[in-house]
Amino acid sequence: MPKLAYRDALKQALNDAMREDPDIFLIGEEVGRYGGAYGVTKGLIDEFGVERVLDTPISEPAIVGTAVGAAMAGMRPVAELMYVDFLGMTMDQLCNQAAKIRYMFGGQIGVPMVLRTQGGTGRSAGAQHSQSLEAYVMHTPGLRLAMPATVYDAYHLLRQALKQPDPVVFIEHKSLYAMSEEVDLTVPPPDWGKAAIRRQGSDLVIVSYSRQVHYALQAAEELAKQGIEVTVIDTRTLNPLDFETIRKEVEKTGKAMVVSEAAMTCGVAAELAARITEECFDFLEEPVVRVAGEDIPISVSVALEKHSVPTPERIVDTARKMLA
Amino acid sequence: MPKLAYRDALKQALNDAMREDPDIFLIGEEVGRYGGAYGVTKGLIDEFGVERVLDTPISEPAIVGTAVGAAMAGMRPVAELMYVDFLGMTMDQLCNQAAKIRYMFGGQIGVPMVLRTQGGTGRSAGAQHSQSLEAYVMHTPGLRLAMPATVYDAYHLLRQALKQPDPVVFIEHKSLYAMSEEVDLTVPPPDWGKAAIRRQGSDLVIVSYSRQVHYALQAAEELAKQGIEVTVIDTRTLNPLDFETIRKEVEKTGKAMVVSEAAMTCGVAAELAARITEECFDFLEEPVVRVAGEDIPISVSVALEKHSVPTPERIVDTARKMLA
Amino acid sequence: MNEVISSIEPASSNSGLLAHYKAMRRIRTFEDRVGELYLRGESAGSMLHLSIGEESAAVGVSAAMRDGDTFTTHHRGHGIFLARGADPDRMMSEIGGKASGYCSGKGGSMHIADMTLGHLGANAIVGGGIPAVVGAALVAKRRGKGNVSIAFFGDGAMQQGILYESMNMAALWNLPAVFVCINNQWGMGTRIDQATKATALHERAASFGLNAETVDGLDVLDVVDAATRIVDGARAGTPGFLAVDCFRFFGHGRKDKSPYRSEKEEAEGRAKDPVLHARNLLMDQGVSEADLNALDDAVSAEMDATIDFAKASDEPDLSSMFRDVFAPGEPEPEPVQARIDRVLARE
Amino acid sequence: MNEVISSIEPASSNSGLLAHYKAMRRIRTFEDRVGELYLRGESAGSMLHLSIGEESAAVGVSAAMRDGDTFTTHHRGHGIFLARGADPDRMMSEIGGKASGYCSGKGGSMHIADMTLGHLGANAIVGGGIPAVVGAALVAKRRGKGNVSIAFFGDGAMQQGILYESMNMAALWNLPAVFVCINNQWGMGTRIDQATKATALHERAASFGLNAETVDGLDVLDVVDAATRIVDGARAGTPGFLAVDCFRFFGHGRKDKSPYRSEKEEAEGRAKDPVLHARNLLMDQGVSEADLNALDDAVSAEMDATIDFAKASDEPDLSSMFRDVFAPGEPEPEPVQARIDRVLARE
Ligand SMILES: Cc1ncc(C[n+]2csc(CCOP(=O)(O)OP(=O)(O)O)c2C)c(N)n1
Ligand SMILES: Cc1ncc(C[n+]2csc(CCOP(=O)(O)OP(=O)(O)O)c2C)c(N)n1
Ligand SMILES: [Mg+2]
Ligand SMILES: [Mg+2]
Repeated sequence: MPKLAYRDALKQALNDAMREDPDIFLIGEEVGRYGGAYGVTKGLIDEFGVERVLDTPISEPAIVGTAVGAAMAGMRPVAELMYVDFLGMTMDQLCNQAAKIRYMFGGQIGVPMVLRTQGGTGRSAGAQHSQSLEAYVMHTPGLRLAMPATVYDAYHLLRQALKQPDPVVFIEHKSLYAMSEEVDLTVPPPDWGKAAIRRQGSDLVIVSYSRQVHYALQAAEELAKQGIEVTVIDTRTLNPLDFETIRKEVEKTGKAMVVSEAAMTCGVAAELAARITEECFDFLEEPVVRVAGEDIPISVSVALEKHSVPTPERIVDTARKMLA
Repeated sequence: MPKLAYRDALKQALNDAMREDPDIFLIGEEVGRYGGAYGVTKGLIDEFGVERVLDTPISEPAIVGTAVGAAMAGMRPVAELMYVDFLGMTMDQLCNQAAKIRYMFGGQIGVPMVLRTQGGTGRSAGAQHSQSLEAYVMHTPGLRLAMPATVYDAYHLLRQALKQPDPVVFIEHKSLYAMSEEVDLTVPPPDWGKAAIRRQGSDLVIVSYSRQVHYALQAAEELAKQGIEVTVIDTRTLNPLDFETIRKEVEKTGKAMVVSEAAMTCGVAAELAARITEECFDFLEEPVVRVAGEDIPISVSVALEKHSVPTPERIVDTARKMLA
Repeated sequence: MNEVISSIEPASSNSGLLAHYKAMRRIRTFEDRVGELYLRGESAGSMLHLSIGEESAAVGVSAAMRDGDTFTTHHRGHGIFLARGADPDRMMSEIGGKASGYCSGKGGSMHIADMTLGHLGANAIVGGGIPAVVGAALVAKRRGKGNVSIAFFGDGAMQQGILYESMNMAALWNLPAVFVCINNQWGMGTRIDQATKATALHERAASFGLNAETVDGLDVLDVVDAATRIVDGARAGTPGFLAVDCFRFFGHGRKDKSPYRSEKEEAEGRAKDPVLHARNLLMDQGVSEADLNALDDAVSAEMDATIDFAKASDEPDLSSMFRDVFAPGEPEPEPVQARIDRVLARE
Repeated sequence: MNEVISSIEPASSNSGLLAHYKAMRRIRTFEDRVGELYLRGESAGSMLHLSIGEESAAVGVSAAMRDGDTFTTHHRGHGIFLARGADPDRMMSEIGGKASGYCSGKGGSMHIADMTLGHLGANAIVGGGIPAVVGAALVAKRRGKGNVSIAFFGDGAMQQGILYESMNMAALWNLPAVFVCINNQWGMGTRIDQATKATALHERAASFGLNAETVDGLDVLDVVDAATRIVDGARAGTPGFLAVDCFRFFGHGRKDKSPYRSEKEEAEGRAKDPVLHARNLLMDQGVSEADLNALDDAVSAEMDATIDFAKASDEPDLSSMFRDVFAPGEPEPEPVQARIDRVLARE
């Protein structure tokens, strides 16, 4: 099977979708001539021209607002926010406009746009370029949220996002762009909103998404050597959230850990832990444990950055304590 | 004892603090001549002049950014955001700048500013003027968060916020401004960050804050008539969070409900429920139940608005089911 | 005369003054009625912003628009929507938070919209609706039907940064976008010269490369002329900006008594009445007062009926609460009550 | 000559060209060294933006500043900080993410700051540091010591709305604030004329009521003159804007090869070298090449030492990770590990 990089799978998805749907266009900073800060859109401007790949000024609020208007007017914009850290400049257009328009207007119209961005640590990019802000999005009614962990999902979740009738925030992980996997994109994808069980075990369930899924799988390998078998669930999307899959697995093992790179307090791990607890309470032998990002900004120092978010070692250590 | 309105207690706090500390100044839209959209700052411009009560253009991002710069330069700004719903325009300045400056700069300097704003439902103000966005703030490392429920706290929490070395987001509730209580402001306040036990019971603990504390107390009254005694905890601040008080009470009853007006998913209720569960797991006879806002935008329709957030009736009903 | 009275078609740039007068009168009367409804506490929403005094901006710019053009408005947009042909009954019931309203009672005065008329939505965020017209103009340009997209906003929004980002993009891409600032001199209690040193508003837009003008809103025909220049320029590929000078007759909200304005300023401001001005011009042109009274009465009757319609309409059904968060066919968000019941009914 | 060589005091507006030359040379050489450190993979941070080609902006504006003035910079701010008197050792070690750096290794190149020199901070958010100078200028005006606050940013930031909000407030309140746009013609792979139709950048600022000029950065003395006019105007209560035209010699980041620029443009751009230009002027004025070489060598030695200093410095201790989230004395955030252990050790 051919090897494909996460970065290239995303480009492939945009390429295929744009060929299928003439109303799809890209709009963002450096998405054209430069090819994207992380090279995801490289070459697409040659393929589709400046009419469908719009390089913009550095005006995040207006970029998102322009996408909202274009979506209402009948096209399907893919706006790119170079770093999810810039979300703070755009949250009025994203959360007060895009997310609420269908509802406020009584269902007259939707906003079928995709906001592509990337987050997470791993490049020593500092406090304003390394955050995991998915909780802001997950907390906002009206927004869909997808966070692919695999090359296959990078392609298929983006293709599916580009068919959604409502705004989708699509958050890639900067440390996964270079990851290559042998992948057959022709295998039909699971339905939009379905979680994936990446590994099946009997002792403990780990629920995660994005880059941390790989850390969980690395930890699972190590734990297996020590005789501990864990199930690893990749939620793939956080809205919709496939809770049924989580429930089934947790009810089997009675033990659950949630792993997220976002700051722990009021983060995605809090929601997953609260939800698992309220829905699976009688099955739980242990409290759901949150292995999440620290409640601190991310340092540019490589050493500090590494320890600001979950590591495979911490996942292993925590699992062993849970099963001690 | 004299009766005082929540709105006037806030004004009193600003007035007293400004007299004590010449470096405190107010900056925001309509805080001066108009006296504030909800009348909180009425008259302060006459008392302190245009030098210390700055009416601004409608430029939320720059208002918060100006406060950040003034705080770094040695003064203590109280910036006002007319509605917490406008946070989305200011989150870069609040979350990437104010919240991270001390850390990014290695502790060289802090940002001792207060961002006063108000949120919540109750005025049929629609989807963009009725939100409860405290979770965005609570999730952001580096920010303090206070949400007063009582007239006494409106005064004392604001006074304490104005003594903090770090940025404090101070969220009032639009439906509490007119609330009057008999209050003796000369009673010394509990330490900053301490929760208050508003009612002591033996059957169930309700943890809440802001307006929902009153709904919880109304519910407690009704429940008492039905022979159910509940403890009502008002966290008063969400950062710092006084978890020890919550722990002690929950361990006594083994049952806990969290009540928050914010949307349920990834909201403050999720954090409180997750935290209580992980810290008090062995004491819990029931899952912690979340009575929170619906995951929908708020309608202008009075009928729909009322049912978009917790009501005393729902709290009563839920408590009865928990104790059935 | 009669067909003018009966027609509620939007006036076009070559409609006569009489048609413009009627369009303005309908706005004035609608706002009077909704103001009464509000003062009687019968409208939903704690906020109601009337466009009385700004009728020439709504009607004058609307006259330069055509079918297929789109627009966004602000929190004071009733007049523009009416000028574009809105059904006042459904407006009134929406403002009343009733199910028969344009947005099924979910939006209200500040979130009213109608895709069939190109109304991409009012907005409760000052400046919030501005960038959407850049996107709509982008699409209009693609579709090649010669349509424009117009953002209406107040002088206060001139201090929102997103306006400059939006104008810059529109200029950069030669989009058929127009930015109309209805300068009623006030933003809540802040007079324009208390919000900026640069009160020649169009100069800012010009510095970004737009066709930019300021026009006095007293005479609706002047607004029609200026708007036609600016809008036609946008259709030809150069985005435009138009500031229409007028006066906010009432307070910021209907209950605001504007204590921050002097008697003198109030008097001078209200003297600049575009509706009265048009009426007088018509009489100078020989239209009889009787005819004008008849027209006014017909409009009053039409608008009185909107109140009855709104009152007779139902509140939205609670079952509609979880609808429209996502598209039809998508699962609705789970109600908190359902979650609680499932959690507690688990045994 | 020697005292000029040995001094690292910021050059003032009446320092001679030699002092300005030395200040620019120090920036050029520092950037060369940090670029090498980065290319060898020894600097922290995946991003490094060099100000080579922009030295006259940093030195020229700095010359118009005085003690007590404050400033914010952007992601390409090394030069400005050096011009204001930064210790290159502590800069280099901060960029290397070392504990001995200005920000204890937490900030790096894009978040370097030094309150003792009035540096309110570099910023990784384009435009993010602009409004802070409005606040700092507000305080400077209160304190009445005649100080100004200056925001340095690039041409790309001209398209960020917050700049216009900030300039408007500064003008409205007559603040001693200055907005300096270092127009190196490019924002990543976007040339200024691909980001806006309005390339006469100062006209936008003028339309908001600021004193506004554009100056060619080739000759540092021209920049000194223009900056002195603008900064002195701000001290007198009229905020100013200055665009300094220059060229970004390297890629956006040090590793970017700028494939989007033509050979011709690269060559023409690099021909506008303010350091070389000053050097030639000095020789025309009779300064011997030998003296200039001696000065250059002294600067090289100084900057070589910064690399050794950075290398010899330690990584920050992990114990510093939870420090500085809140003020000293406040409880630090609970580490996730501690929470987990407490939760699991409960029995
Ligand atoms: C982003 C934002 N800031 C502040 C407000 C509160 N507000 C509503 S209307 C208004 C004044 C707007 O003035 P202007 O733009 O001139 O419109 P006008 O009311 O005069 O029609 C303000 C400050 C808001 N709704 N949105
Ligand atoms: C808000 C924001 N948007 C985008 C970026 C990514 N980015 C970093 S630098 C840059 C170009 C800035 O150009 P300019 O302002 O001219 O500064 P220069 O790099 O030329 O010094 C961009 C787009 C960012 N850091 N912050
Ligand atoms: Mg106005
Ligand atoms: Mg540049």
